[in-house]
Amino acid sequence: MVNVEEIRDYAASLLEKEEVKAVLGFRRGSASAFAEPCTITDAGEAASLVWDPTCLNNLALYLVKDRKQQAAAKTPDNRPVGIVAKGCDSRAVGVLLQENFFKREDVVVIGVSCEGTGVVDANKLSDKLKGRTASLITFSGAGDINVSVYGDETETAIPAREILADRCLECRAAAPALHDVVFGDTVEARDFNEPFHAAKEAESVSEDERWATWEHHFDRCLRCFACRAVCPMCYCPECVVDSTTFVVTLGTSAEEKANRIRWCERSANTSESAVYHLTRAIHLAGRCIDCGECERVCPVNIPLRLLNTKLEKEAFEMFEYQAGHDIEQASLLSSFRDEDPNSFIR
Amino acid sequence: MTKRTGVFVCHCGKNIAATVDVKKVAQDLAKDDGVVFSEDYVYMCSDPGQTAVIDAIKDNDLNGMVISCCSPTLHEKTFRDASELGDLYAFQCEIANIREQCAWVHNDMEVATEKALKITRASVRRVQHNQALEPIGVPVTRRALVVGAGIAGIQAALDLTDAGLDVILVEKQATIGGNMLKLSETFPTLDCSQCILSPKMVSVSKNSKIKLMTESEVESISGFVGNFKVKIKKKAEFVDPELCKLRDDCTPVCPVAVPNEYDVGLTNRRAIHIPFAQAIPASFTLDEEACLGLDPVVCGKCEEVCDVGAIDYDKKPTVTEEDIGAIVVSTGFDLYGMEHMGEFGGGRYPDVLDGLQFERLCSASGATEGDILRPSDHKVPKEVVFIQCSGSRDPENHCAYCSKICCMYTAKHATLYKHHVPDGQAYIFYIDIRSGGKGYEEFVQRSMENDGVIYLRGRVSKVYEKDGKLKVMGVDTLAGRNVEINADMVVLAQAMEPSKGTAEIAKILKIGRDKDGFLAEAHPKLKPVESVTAGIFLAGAAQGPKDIPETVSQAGAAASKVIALLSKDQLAHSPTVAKVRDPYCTGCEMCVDACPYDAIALVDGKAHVNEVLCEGCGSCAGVCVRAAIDVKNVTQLQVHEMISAIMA
Amino acid sequence: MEKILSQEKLREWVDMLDDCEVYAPAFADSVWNHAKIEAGVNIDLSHTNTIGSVKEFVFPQREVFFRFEKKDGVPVLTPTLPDPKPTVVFGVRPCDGRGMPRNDTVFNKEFEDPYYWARRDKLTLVGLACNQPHSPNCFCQSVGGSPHSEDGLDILMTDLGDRYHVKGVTAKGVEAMERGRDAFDTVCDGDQTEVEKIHEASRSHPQRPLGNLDAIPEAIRESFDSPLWADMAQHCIGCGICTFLCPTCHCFDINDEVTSPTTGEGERVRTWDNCQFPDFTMHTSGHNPRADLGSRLRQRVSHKFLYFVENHKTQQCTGCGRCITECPVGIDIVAVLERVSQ
Amino acid sequence: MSNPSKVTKAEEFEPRIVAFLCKWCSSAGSDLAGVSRIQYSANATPITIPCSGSVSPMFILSAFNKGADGVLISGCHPGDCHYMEGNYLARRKLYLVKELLQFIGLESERFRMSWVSAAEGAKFAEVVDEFVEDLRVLGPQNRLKAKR
Amino acid sequence: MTDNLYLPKIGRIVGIDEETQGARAIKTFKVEFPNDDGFEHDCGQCAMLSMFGKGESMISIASSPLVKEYKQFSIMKMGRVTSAFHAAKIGDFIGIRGPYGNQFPLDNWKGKDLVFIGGGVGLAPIWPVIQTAVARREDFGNITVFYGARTSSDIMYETDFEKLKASAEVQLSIDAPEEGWPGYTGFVPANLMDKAPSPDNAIAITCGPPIMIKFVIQNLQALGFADEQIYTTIENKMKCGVGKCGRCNVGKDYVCVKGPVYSWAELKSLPQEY
Repeated sequence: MVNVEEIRDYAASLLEKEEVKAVLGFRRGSASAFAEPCTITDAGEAASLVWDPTCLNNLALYLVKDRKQQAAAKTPDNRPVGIVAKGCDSRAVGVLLQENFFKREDVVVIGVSCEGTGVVDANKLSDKLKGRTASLITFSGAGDINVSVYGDETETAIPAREILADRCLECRAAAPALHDVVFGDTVEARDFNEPFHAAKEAESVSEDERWATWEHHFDRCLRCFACRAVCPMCYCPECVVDSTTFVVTLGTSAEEKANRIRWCERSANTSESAVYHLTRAIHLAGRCIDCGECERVCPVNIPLRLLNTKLEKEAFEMFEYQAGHDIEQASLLSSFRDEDPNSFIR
Repeated sequence: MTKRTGVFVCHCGKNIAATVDVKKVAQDLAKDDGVVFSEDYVYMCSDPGQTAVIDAIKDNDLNGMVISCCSPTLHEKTFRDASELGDLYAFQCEIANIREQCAWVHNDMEVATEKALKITRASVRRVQHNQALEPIGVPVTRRALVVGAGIAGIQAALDLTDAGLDVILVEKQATIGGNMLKLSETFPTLDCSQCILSPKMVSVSKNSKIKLMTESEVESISGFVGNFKVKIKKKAEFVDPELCKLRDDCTPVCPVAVPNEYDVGLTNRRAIHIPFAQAIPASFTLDEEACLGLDPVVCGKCEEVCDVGAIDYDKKPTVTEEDIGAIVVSTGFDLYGMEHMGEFGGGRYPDVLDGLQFERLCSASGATEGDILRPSDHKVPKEVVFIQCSGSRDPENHCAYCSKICCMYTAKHATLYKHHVPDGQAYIFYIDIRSGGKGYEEFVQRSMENDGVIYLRGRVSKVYEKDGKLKVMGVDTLAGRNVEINADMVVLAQAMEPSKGTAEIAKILKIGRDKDGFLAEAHPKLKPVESVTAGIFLAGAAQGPKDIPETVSQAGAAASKVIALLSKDQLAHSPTVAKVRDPYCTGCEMCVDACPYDAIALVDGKAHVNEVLCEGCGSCAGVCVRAAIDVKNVTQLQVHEMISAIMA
Repeated sequence: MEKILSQEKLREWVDMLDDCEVYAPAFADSVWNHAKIEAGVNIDLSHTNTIGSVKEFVFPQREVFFRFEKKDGVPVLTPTLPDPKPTVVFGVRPCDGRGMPRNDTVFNKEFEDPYYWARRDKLTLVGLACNQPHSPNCFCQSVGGSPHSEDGLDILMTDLGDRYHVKGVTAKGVEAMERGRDAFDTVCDGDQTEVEKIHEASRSHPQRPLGNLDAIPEAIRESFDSPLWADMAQHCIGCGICTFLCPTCHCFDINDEVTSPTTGEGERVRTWDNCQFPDFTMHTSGHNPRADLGSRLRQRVSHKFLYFVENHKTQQCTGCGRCITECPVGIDIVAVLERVSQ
Repeated sequence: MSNPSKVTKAEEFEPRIVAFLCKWCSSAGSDLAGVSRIQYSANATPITIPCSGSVSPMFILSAFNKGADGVLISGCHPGDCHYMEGNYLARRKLYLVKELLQFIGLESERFRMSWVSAAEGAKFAEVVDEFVEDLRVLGPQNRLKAKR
Repeated sequence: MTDNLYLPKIGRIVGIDEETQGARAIKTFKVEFPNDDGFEHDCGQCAMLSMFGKGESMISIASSPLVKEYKQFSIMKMGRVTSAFHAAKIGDFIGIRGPYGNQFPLDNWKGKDLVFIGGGVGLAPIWPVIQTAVARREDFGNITVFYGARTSSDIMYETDFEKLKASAEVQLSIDAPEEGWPGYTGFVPANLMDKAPSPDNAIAITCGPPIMIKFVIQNLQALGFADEQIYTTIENKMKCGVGKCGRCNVGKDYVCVKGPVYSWAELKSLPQEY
């Protein structure tokens, strides 16, 4: 059982000893019952850190943001940053290290094991509450999650597995493998779902049903780009599909600007959104560590995680590749084996 | 920059114009953005055609040119050179292939024209984003590798050294010389094969510029034209050629006897042996497979008797890596196996022989010292039947192609037979006689008129043994009757096929093979000695059936190609190499891992391309999720443009 | 006009609007959103606020302005003004209703937007008063609205448990009620007082406070150069959720979408865009007047609570709370205003 | 063998295929088909690229977005890549693309990959003809096509 | 139907002048309305120009309102649309809608001295004012035109400048020394200080690169010009041109409607977001 006090003390000591310039963690916010990200730079603030099943965010995103800010800064502050990381979050750090985005010494991973549970899935909760907002979400410790609804303060206990995020139910590494310190026990036997359960279910239906589903979803996409903005792996200076950040340096010629490839249009059509989402999926192949952020932040609840886990499933089953597990390995797409599948080719 | 693109659509006589409305293609493209010139012409590759290209560029101040014609493998260079004469950069000229990939494979004018338009339009959109590139200069290794030391390889090697080049001559067998060694006399002059080959073999062994590696094979190759790195594996050299005094003390004591490949199995040899008296290198050699086991405990007799101590069972195979500028592949042929010729009793009856075996019977250096005797009972055969096209020109059961030399060597065999056995009778079953070549036809006529060889036009249906004779059942289509001959010996003019291992070497060197398994030339007419891979050339029967003079001339041709290539102190390396867009690169190293040539490395956290090592394969561009790397003139933008041009 | 409509008659009324496209809230994909009502489907008005606001009906995410093509070298333009069926949207929350007049102002002014008005003129909004706030992030009253505001609505319905009180606010609304005449009953005094009681009760629920609205513009103006903005935007991911879901955000982009590069055919298209995207204000030169997240958060807040007030004497925010509830990292415009006001 | 000329446009749907051919094997193979005058469907328009390994998934998505009924990618047989490894990289990458496209319900027949060597002119023709046949059965590709 | 404000009129390019070469090349285009549906404009106003398939770009109208037969635009090659313009030929068709934005209050300046200070392509927006002022010469006092370019070959409207000298004082400058250059060598603000025009009853109108404007205004203030006597124009990314799309929004203003012309007094009240 994770004792949040330990996390606070550790964070505080890191700041006191000036081993880090800041610690990325979670705190209670004003906006909802879910925890919100925070960046504490003063040991005193450590007391505000929380840890519970509402700590959804993958804070590795802010490691990326910090690196980018420092790279752009006139006087960069490249001191290490501490980060409270779940199993999946630590794998994100792993991929970023594998891709040389920063160095191991730049980050202090304060690992937290999800132990027997994980985090709450806002959509599953919303289904339970038929769209009403939870005002309080707490972990009972007895495999239940207590929820009370805004406007009706009575607490109801919901079995954890009913509202835990799919990725947590399918998680095989609830304890961060990559860490400087880890709190909570490594729980091996998690009698939840088999790996890739949701993706397997999604692919089990007929082709037409699959398309019906995804047409429905692509059609609803708002192109708010929250999925991309929240993804720690989407750190490209300029996205190849419908970027909202353009790389323009003094050396950028008018031709280069004029010739930016428009693989898809800004229009939120089924077709254009399909190109956008499929590109994201394939560009995350072997890089997605299943933190589920893309799916969580989607305002219209497109099950984006499925696209990524489908590919991670193939990577695992066909190529024995797991994203974020080995910092030294060559990336999925830039390596191959003679025994890779060949039968699909004429 | 304002795009000023020119388009030429070639009729290629009727080759393209017959199925593609070339005028329409040219006219439609004239309307496209940036196209300021678009015309069709009957033969673009002709002199007036090329002049038209040059003029069009100058008159219209073009900054891009598309020639819509045949495959770029044929005339890309032609038109890029022409473009340069028009003061356009060669790499601003692109070829649209509307012949091989359109006109020749479709027959509906409307449909083919539509497709030709798309193909050409795609090239136009591509060329409009081409950079004006200039070739990259790379140093050359002035050293050639010749694979296979038959007459072709020997000739090529000697020619190369005449030009002052160093040569590595690799031969799988224990001696050089190849199939020609086995021949007795050669048509049409009937001069002795060994008498003309041996001097060349000796000059190879005496030539300081030739590094001869027998019992060796090419294991792997890397690099590119002018700068190959080749790994060569040499079998363990159990007998040291330097020490061996050729005293032949060893063979008598060797307990193992195996068929002698040099005599095509007509005689046996020992495990330790010398291929034949005049072998080069002149040394005994130990057949690892046949030997009882390289282990003194088991046998070790030869080592005991060799008082110069030339034998060492502990020798291991060696692999050496050599820097090579260019390669000649001359791996020769084998005869189509007798076991396939069941209907003719091939492989079943000792007196049914293939052409090479008969050569050994006729040869003074052969088992019978030149007396033609039946292998079965060493009697002189009185009636000999020669069957041509045995295994050739028979798509259903055997090889589809004509082996080209059988007509001539069969006539030679029959003639030689008559010279050895004047009272004997030679019959030749043939489909037709192909005797193109200096003095060839006369030679065939002589065999009929002077030596009374009986030519029977027709096929043999069956050969079987009956009371000590070989019954040959055939038809004489001219006389229109069945023929039945009781022969003492039957000689099958077996088809030629690529030597065993041709497939492997082709794979290792990444050169193509044709449908019959012979090495593929880059172009059937215009590049007969070039392989599809730059810097690798072909000589001899490995490329297709041919006789000695042809082989020798092709070897000379290949050699001169290599000489021309290596005479430059720098080679032009294609400038269509990968280019990193620095601001987009995050240094994730995916391209570094993907690059097959180790041409990419991180420099200050960004990918950096070594242009000389880069072959422009685009594996890097294929894996970069940020599109931060591109192959020049095949950029993602250009492919995007081509896709939209096609789908428009 | 005021009427009473019993729960079970609602469907009857809707069916009488058969020449209109009728939308009502439906719960799908774990959210409430507007859904087209096909005949026979029952309507569930137990909804919290829909994820998308009603602005989508007048300002769709994609609007084709015109098609262009080349005829013998000369461009030919074909405008594509929409001509929608009359559209009735049920269950519109008063906060969304209040967004509409603000959008009207933007798309009217001296430059009238024909595409907007082609849709707007055919749109009838049937509101549903909020008997209690459905989210802790509701703050309609704090921005001068109310849970039963009629502003921008054509009809306001109030849930009386077994029946609805239905009030025609505009001519359009009254007309819609006329068409469903037979479904309605007349209002008796009891109903009237009950409605008032419910409305009063709904106002009494605590909401996120904004303090003195009138003081906010000045507070923002003074905080322009304050480090507060960067600090409050520290965890902003720069996505478009807050603005895309906002009932009053109206910023857009215009692009040419080429369908055939060879014939030069294509469409000029308006799509939603928003001030939180880095490229929104970026000049082609690369210079970006609002280069960082702080300045972009400041722009969003300033536009709603300062600039719009300066130009139109009212906030461009109706307190629907979507931007707070849906923000992936908990950025809370009310909290932001609180800090700015301090 | 289905040459479009054999049918009038009216009665049969003509699929539009974008075919990415590697320069060394498949493009040479289709050249050989030409030299051998093997007749095959004109529905596939070739784009010659250096190597199947240089194919970006974007090419495929873009082709479907622009209305391709089928996308063919053809390279050298495993072990025969002119660039040694390109086709192995392509195989892994395009396997994932294929899986992804199937996952979202694009008809699996629409994306095809083949190994065609410089000596396999006949095979190239077969691959194209088979593809065209299969696509005829499927009809037009409307799932990923931009609707404008 | 009310006229569709997003629907461009068709224009035809009837003249192209290459003003400057290089990476930031400038070309000046004369545009006619083949359908005779042209519009009137005032000094300082802009128009939204289309290259169909590429998009739109807001460009200030560089010809004087007095010129009716065509409109003139000087366009620097920057991105998608402007590159398309630079690739265009005489006779090509474009889209054009407008006029947009406010104007220089020329009528309020009767009897005053006018000091124009332009740099690079920044001459274009103030050029129509210069032309009009010269055409109504008697309405104004001294007219001085400061203009600076990187090199002598980068000077815009060269021939027109010759004509201009008849009715106005022209002060040309180039950044770096050149053989036989008659004018001033150095940056525009320095040239301004060098000639030191009097602020009395004068109006200064400046446009150019942001950095130039910054120093010109400092120097004008040093010369005694009041904020109300200084006018300039600002540019921001624009898409709709009619105050809706939000891009050009600075403070309470949509520059496309309230701008681009501002007195320094007005500009100071706006946030520095341009």
